[in-house]
Amino acid sequence: MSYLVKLEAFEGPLDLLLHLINRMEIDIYDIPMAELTRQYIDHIHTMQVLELNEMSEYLVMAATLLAIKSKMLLPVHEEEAPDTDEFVEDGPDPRDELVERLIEYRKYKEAAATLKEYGEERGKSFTRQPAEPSLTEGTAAALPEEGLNVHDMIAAFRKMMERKKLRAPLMTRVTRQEISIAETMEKLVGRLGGSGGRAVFSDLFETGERSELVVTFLSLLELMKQQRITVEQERNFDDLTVVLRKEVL
Amino acid sequence: MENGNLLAGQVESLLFVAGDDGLTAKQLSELTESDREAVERALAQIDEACRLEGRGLRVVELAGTFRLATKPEHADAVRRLLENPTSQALTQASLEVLAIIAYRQPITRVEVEEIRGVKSERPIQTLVARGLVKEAGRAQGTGRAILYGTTDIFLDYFGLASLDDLPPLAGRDDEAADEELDLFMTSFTETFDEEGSEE
Amino acid sequence: MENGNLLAGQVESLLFVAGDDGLTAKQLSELTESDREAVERALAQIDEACRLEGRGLRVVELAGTFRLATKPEHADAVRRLLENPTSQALTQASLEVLAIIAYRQPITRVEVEEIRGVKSERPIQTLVARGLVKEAGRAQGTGRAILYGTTDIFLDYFGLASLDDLPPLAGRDDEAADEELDLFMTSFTETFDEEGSEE
Repeated sequence: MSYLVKLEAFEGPLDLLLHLINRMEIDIYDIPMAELTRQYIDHIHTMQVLELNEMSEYLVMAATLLAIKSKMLLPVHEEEAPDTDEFVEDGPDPRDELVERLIEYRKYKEAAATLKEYGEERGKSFTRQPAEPSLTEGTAAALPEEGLNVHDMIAAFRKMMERKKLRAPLMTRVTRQEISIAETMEKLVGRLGGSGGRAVFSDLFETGERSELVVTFLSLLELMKQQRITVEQERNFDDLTVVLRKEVL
Repeated sequence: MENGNLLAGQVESLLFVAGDDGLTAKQLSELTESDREAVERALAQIDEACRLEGRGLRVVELAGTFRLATKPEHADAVRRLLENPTSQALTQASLEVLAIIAYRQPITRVEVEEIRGVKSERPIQTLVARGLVKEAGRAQGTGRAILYGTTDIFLDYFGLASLDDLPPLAGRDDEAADEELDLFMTSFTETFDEEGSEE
Repeated sequence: MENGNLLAGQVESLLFVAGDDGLTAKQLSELTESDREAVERALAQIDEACRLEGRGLRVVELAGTFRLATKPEHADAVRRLLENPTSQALTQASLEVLAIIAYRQPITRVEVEEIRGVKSERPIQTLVARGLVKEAGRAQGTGRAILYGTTDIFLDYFGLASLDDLPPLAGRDDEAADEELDLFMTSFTETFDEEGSEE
């Protein structure tokens, strides 16, 4: 479990590299590639649990590190006919591009931290919803002919949700409507029976409210435990199908 | 009293945020963790300060709750704001109702009002008059309330090919929901494991 | 000036009614039928008066509009009032993506991913769903990838009057580095356009 927690602390290969560079206390402009590559690869070895998709990004970076490391091991070619002056151009440092990327990424990572602080400070000030125009006489709500889009609508909805939080009863514990698991289990069995013994998992959640979601989910787990239902899935990430076991019908 | 000023500031903040709902002296006292008398002194202090000509607000007490309201002498300016058709404030109610109907259709007026927490008859009328919303049948059960749904004009107005094109609403809660579910799963698996081991 | 006080009162009333929609100086000037300078003096006067300890409010400029808001020092009391006070925190991934979009807008998803070195589709979706980020046109060239930019909600969320208020990006980049970066970005985009055209 511990490495899982560690994993979530990184936002990708660049983040991991910055972490290692920081920990190794090395100059980002003069990275000891062999050591960094070793530590990086060590680290991703403990990350085997990652989704393949995410893992591939770490692996591509590992390959890049190895490529840079090997380029640096190659002897520098003497330029032929160095007629200009005695200094031989070494060519670009193979690390340059990586360093650029790291610095670029670090810039935004730091900006993200600053923004977070701004957000926290802003979060200490509260405004209020605009006064309800319906409270004043004779002001019918009118929609402008143009200039509104779906996002305005969603923004309105979001504002309302904020306001709803505000209007929630004060100082009284909201008594959550208890939906019993036993009841829900029977309801689910009934529903499955009514639809030929099968139903798509996600269809079993009716309102999408969190309490309903949790209770339905618990009930399904309990039904599985009691072996009254089974769950099928054709392929990874397909919708689950919940199947009522024949003997229960 | 130094504390008196701090308390008055807190009370003004609270009244401001509470808006039309207002707050009782008891609620204010709980929220500020101060005694009732101090709260009442703070209310009087705010009211007094509001009397200055440079202020636009006043404290009103209605049915035992205190709230901030605009001064009557500024009614003209306020009316201009509320009547101004380009003002966002005017469209807010209609947009809210429209969003609810769009995502939850078919839905009754009462259900819309439950979600919004305020009467919504007029916004619905406006939306119907505008052709953005239409009757979409009747609800089952007693009363057989009218169900509302969106129209093709709605899709056209918002440039949607179909209702499937509505952007997902859930987004905002996703992250918290995920976290909550994770917590829940952790405690659940523990319970489950314990139960399992008893067998 | 006597009128100044009256105007300040009107402006405070209007800001109160407008709530989190806020009002621009221009709107305030129209609504109060006063000139712009007078409105700005009134705003300053209100803000000044709000500094007293006995007051709970202040004037803030967010996303180009002026609003009344509670003082940060009363946050605790106000949070006790709000049922669900801690507004959903953004994840580190979302914050990073948001920072990149804020400073580099308009920018495509692929460019964001290039900077972060990881897929960023989900954080972008979350940010769009939360209204912090919106589509801001299409990139030129093959694919015509969506360009993303920040919204007024973004400015509000981080307490910014405008994008000019974004804190300067840290970093040693002088102009030379910028140029280098541009070159670097150009070659990237080229690579990507090639990749993109395969899709």
